[in-house]
Amino acid sequence: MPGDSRRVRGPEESQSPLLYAVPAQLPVGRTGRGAGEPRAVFVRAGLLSHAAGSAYIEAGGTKVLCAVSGPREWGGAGGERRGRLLCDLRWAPFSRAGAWSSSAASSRQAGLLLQESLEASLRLERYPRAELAVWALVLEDRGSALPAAVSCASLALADAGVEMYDLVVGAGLSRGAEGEELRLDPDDSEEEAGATMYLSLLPALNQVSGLLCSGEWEGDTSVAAVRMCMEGCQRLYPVLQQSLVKATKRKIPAPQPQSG
Amino acid sequence: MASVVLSEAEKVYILHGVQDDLRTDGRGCEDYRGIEVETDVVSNTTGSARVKIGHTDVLVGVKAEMGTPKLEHPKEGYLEFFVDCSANATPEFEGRGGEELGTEIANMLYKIFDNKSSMDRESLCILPGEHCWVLYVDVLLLECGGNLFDTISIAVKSALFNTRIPKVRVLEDDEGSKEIELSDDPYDCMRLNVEHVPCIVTLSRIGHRHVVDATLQEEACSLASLLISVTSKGTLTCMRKIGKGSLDPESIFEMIETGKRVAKFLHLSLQNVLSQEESLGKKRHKIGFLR
Amino acid sequence: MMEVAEEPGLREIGCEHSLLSRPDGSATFVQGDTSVLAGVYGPAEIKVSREMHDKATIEVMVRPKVGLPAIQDKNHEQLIRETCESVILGTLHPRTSITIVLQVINDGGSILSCFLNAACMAMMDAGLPMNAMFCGVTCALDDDGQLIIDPNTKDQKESRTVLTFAIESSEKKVLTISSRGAYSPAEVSISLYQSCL
Amino acid sequence: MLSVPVQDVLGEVVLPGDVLLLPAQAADAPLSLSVASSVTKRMRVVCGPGLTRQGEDLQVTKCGLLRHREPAVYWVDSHQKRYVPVKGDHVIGIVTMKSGDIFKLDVAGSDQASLSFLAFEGATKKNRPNVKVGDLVYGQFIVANKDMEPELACIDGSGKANGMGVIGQDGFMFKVSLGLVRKLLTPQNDIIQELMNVFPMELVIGMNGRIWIKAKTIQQTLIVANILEACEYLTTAQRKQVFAKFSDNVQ
Amino acid sequence: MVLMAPARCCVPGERLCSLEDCAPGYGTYCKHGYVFSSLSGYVVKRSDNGMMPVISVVRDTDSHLLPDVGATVTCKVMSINPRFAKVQIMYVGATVLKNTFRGTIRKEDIRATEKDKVEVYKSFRPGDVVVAKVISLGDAQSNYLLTTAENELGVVVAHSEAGATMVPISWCEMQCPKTHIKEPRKVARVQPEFLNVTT
Amino acid sequence: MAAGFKTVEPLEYYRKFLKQNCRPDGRELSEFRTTTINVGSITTADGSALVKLGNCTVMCGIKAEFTNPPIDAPNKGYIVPNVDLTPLCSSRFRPGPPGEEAQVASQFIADVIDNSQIIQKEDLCIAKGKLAWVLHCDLICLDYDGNLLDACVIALVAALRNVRLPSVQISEDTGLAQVQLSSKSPLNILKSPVSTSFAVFDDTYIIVDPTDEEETLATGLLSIVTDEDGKLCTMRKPGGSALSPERLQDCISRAVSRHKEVQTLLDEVLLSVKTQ
Repeated sequence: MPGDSRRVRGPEESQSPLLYAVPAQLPVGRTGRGAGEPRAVFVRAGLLSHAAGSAYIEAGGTKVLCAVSGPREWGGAGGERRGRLLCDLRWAPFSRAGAWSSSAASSRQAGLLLQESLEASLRLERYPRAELAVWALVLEDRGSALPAAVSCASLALADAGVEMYDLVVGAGLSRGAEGEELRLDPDDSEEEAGATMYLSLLPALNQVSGLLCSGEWEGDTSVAAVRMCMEGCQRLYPVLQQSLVKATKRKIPAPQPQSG
Repeated sequence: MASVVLSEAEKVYILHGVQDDLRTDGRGCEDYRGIEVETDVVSNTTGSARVKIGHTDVLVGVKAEMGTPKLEHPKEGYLEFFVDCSANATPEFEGRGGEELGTEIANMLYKIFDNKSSMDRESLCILPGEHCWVLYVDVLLLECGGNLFDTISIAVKSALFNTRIPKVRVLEDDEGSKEIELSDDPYDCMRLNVEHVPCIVTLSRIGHRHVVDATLQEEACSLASLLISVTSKGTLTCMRKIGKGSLDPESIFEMIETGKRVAKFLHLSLQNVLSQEESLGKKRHKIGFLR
Repeated sequence: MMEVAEEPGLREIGCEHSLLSRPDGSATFVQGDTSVLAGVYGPAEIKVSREMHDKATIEVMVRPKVGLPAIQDKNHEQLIRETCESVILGTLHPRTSITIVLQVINDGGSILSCFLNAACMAMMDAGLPMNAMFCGVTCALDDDGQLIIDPNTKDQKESRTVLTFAIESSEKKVLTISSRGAYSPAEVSISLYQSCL
Repeated sequence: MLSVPVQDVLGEVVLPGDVLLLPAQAADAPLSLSVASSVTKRMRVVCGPGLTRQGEDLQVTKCGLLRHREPAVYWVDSHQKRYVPVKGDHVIGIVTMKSGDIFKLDVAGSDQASLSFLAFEGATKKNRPNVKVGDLVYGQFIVANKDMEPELACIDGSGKANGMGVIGQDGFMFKVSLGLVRKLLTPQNDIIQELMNVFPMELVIGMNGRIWIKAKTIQQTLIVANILEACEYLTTAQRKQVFAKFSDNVQ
Repeated sequence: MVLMAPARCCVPGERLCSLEDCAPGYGTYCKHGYVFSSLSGYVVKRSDNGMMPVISVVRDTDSHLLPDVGATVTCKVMSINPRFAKVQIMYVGATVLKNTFRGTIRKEDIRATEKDKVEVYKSFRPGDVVVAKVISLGDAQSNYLLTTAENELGVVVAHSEAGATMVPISWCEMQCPKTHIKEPRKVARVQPEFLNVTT
Repeated sequence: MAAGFKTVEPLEYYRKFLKQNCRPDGRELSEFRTTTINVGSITTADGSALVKLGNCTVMCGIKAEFTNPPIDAPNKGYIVPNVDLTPLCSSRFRPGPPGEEAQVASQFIADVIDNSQIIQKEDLCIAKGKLAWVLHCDLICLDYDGNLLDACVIALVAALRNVRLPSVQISEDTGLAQVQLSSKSPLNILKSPVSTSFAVFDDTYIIVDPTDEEETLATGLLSIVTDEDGKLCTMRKPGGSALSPERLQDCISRAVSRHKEVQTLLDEVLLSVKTQ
């Protein structure tokens, strides 16, 4: 693997001690929050000094940091008038409870999902022949990292002063293997258990920009799940707005009311 | 997806056509193009199928090999998917071009099979923890005419239907070491139950309505489309929105309804085509080009 | 105080100029049984993406004797590149590239100082404008403080510390330092003084 | 700081980093050094290739032999293979590209030189010189400094070619080090004379280390090429001996 | 030009007002008859001489992140050749650009008078700081096309061979204070507010 | 127009400040930026630490795993450091495999670990020749603002002291490991090295803890790593303007004094984590 020759050499393969855990770790149920209750969220925008825009989100144990490098020059294949969005979503090697993995491959696919969710909200035609790059890093994955990354990336884009139709808010839910109860904002043990659904929404325009669900969905439980996800997004929206307003006030001095 | 560049006028033309439920090739919004399914086209595979929908042409080969079960599921076999977008589909897939689309489709296939009901994996297990059957599903994309996901999922289902895995007996000789004995009669083989294998239905949104089985031109003027994988019983095993645009919730619910309805009908017709071809047995005449 | 052993025996040093025809400057440098071959191309054509408008872009490539270049080679490349950049007058040849290729013939200890000396000789052979010369010196301190100049691989393994200096010819100041092992500040000045002799 | 007065190191090998103290000129003569070799009424020290100015003294930047020429011109004669274009140098260029009204030439430097089609003797808009890609052109640099792309011309100030232009076809061109070319082109050097009377031939020497030779037969051309390449390391005595050996077996 | 409401901070997607009240300005878009904000910044409502007030969202002084056609840009000359000079655009108007963009000044765009007798070497040298105006975004492979064909455009800061900052003495020459050598440049007639940059 | 002058003539701008022995952000030449350390923030890692040196932010996460020990040293475990410089922290880095600066930083950290003997590799061995720990130490730079090496070394030491490893026994019959996740024990940290970086400005001024701008404008960089008993573990000066031995000595003395500052800060933070 070429990567190896450019990193400090370690042992060929190594297993996570959790596989040999005695007594086996029992998956702890959802403690202390209702089915429809999302986890406590901490959001902060404009925290990195060098990036054009940046944002950091903590949903329960999941921590995601995102940076945007502002409209850059891009060759522009052919007479492409619209700007281009480039997304990269990466998991830190220590972010998952299981094995250590410097997994570069899965990040390309995750970046694709993130791009599809964000592209709908950006006014790319205002940036002809330029390229916007979003770099997201999951520091700790305690469940539903993808929706947290979507919200964090959209906040970072707004903080960078990119023209957007609306912020994009992400939410996820999971359903126990056999139980019918839908649980909003699942943590990592609930995520593996059964079916999961992730949705990203443009709250002001009420448009769904990203949707991904796996596992079995009987009858119209999928419709109920979509509605529940949209509610989750609407609940998170004011938190994002407030943190963005605070960041904008801190970053940009209010224009003095000029007279005449 | 392989894309074709349309001028604005052509897009508006298609848009208005779809508005009053009439598409450029005369189909309604929920009709499929002519689907040709043919199984057992490649000799040295355990199961193979070729499916052609309009101009889209896909060939799937399944190879069953003996492997060790995964650590997390010792009592089950598993499937491995590999999608190869060969350059003769479109020049775009030259070199590494087709790789990204290939991995995207492969991930989608992993997702739709990633549940209990769609595929009975326990039957693939020979010896829990030691030996199991691994089905390597190789998808080869011969021509791109739009609506890749549906074609590939139908081809995979037909190939799995056509798969014949030789029966295996485990002999316990004296000092306890297990020995696997393959039956020599070529016809004594195990068939997979594909009844619950899901198929993907792609609904592309054009203007205010959505269409099924979009051609390349229709895909070019659709900003967003919804992929739904539905089993014959109507349970939805995976759903994903792809494309640059966004969808409003109501149209998503409509699309799910249409998707399920179309899928039920698709499963029925596919099932009886396969069983009809199976019943012909030896004397069916081969139309595939590979003969 | 640490006293210095008898005259620290330097391994015999050999150097040969312009032995390769293709590069603009080439030299091989031998220290005991460590020998390195260096080739210099420059000032030559450069890709627009890497060109600097006010000075030459210097690039160093270290090729180990066997196998792919590893991280330690990349570390040496940076040390050598920065050392060369500080002596070469790059402003005289803006928007050009100067490439220095170092091939390890045999590594018998103190490889970094051999790299530095070979690079300096090859640059001189290529006639690149420089405002000073530099020479690489490696010295090792074993457990009881004995100082060995230009140690071979055996000395290096046994010794507690290995320090490599690049010392500039005009004012005998230190250009580059790279060290391995724990040592006290006093020992640094002793080894520095020794290597300047 | 190895600083040493200039006189006692003349003709010696100097290393980059050495600082040369200038002889104390008459106090009042302000020493303003300029790279351009223009001698005005006040005593000016001119430093050529291999030397740069550092405050009041000269600093050596290339290793080689320090040379001196009256009245106060110093330079270092160093061994170099890579040619750096200097204005006024005569060089041999290989035409690599023809684009619009200029030709691109490879002059073994860091970037390609350009040659306008009008820079030939008697060339006008309609009567263009027939220069094909791959031809050898002997020309002079009219623009050459570190900021600009070098420009060649095949006519001198008065519009005459005097020897410049496209070189004939079937000669042989080879590359030697710049030091040897300078040695051959020094006026009091007799290597060329001796060679001429041994083998009558056409000879073009470019300052960028390229030499083109066309003797009567291919065999003689190759002999001359090898002799010239060997000249770099032969002492004058050995060279005389080699010439003697050839001159008798040719008659 | 009177600014009515004290500056209110808004977020992309926030509904500002309906189309009847005011026209959408910079940083806004309209949908279903309402004006929405497309930037996070301060709402500024300007109504000039009683006409429909124009509502726009402003981030900092003039926050265009891309050099657009007609903008005055300041750039550094990277390389020159007989046909054009390649520059790196550092900032647009007064705002510093986070990432630099590549630009080209063609020979015929250097000077308004006697276009064909202009010499690129006599106008710019690598390392000079030049004020220019964007004339086009350029097509696929070439980058922004700039021009210095006005008196206020041209070289603002230049270094001489000796490295000192040169003083402009005429519209086509600059002199080095140390070696008194005159070097030909296409000099910009310096506006008063730019003057302190050169000291 | 000061901002304009800063981008047009950065070196001139800096020289004006250095003449008065201060820097644009108000610090003296030998003053460090405010250093904040946060330990144990990542629960999925066995040990983690976040260090902010002014704006330069580095997160170190350590994950311990099982592996069989190397053949040539059956009683030793592994410690594998890796520095990641992604485009997230600064737009000068390209996505893809580690670039030159990331590799050089990784090599520097690996040298610091070997030279300063932070931990004995023998402590990482569980069963001689059969099973050993491998500590994957991943240092990810979140915000690049100069002086990456100092921040990385502090982050590594803080994370190592925060590591809690579960106790492991090899069961005789199955020969497999048994891991008690409940009883966790810290690593035995012998030394805690601290790195100090200097930047040299046109051979005259030497400033401590350079920011990103100062690093690009400096004509030479020097990094010195010292440990508790004043010994120097690693010294690295990649070329640049030459330093006389005397100036080198006062850099070393500044490094020793810096070591005390960081040592007290680290002990405070670790104490506050234990008391929670």
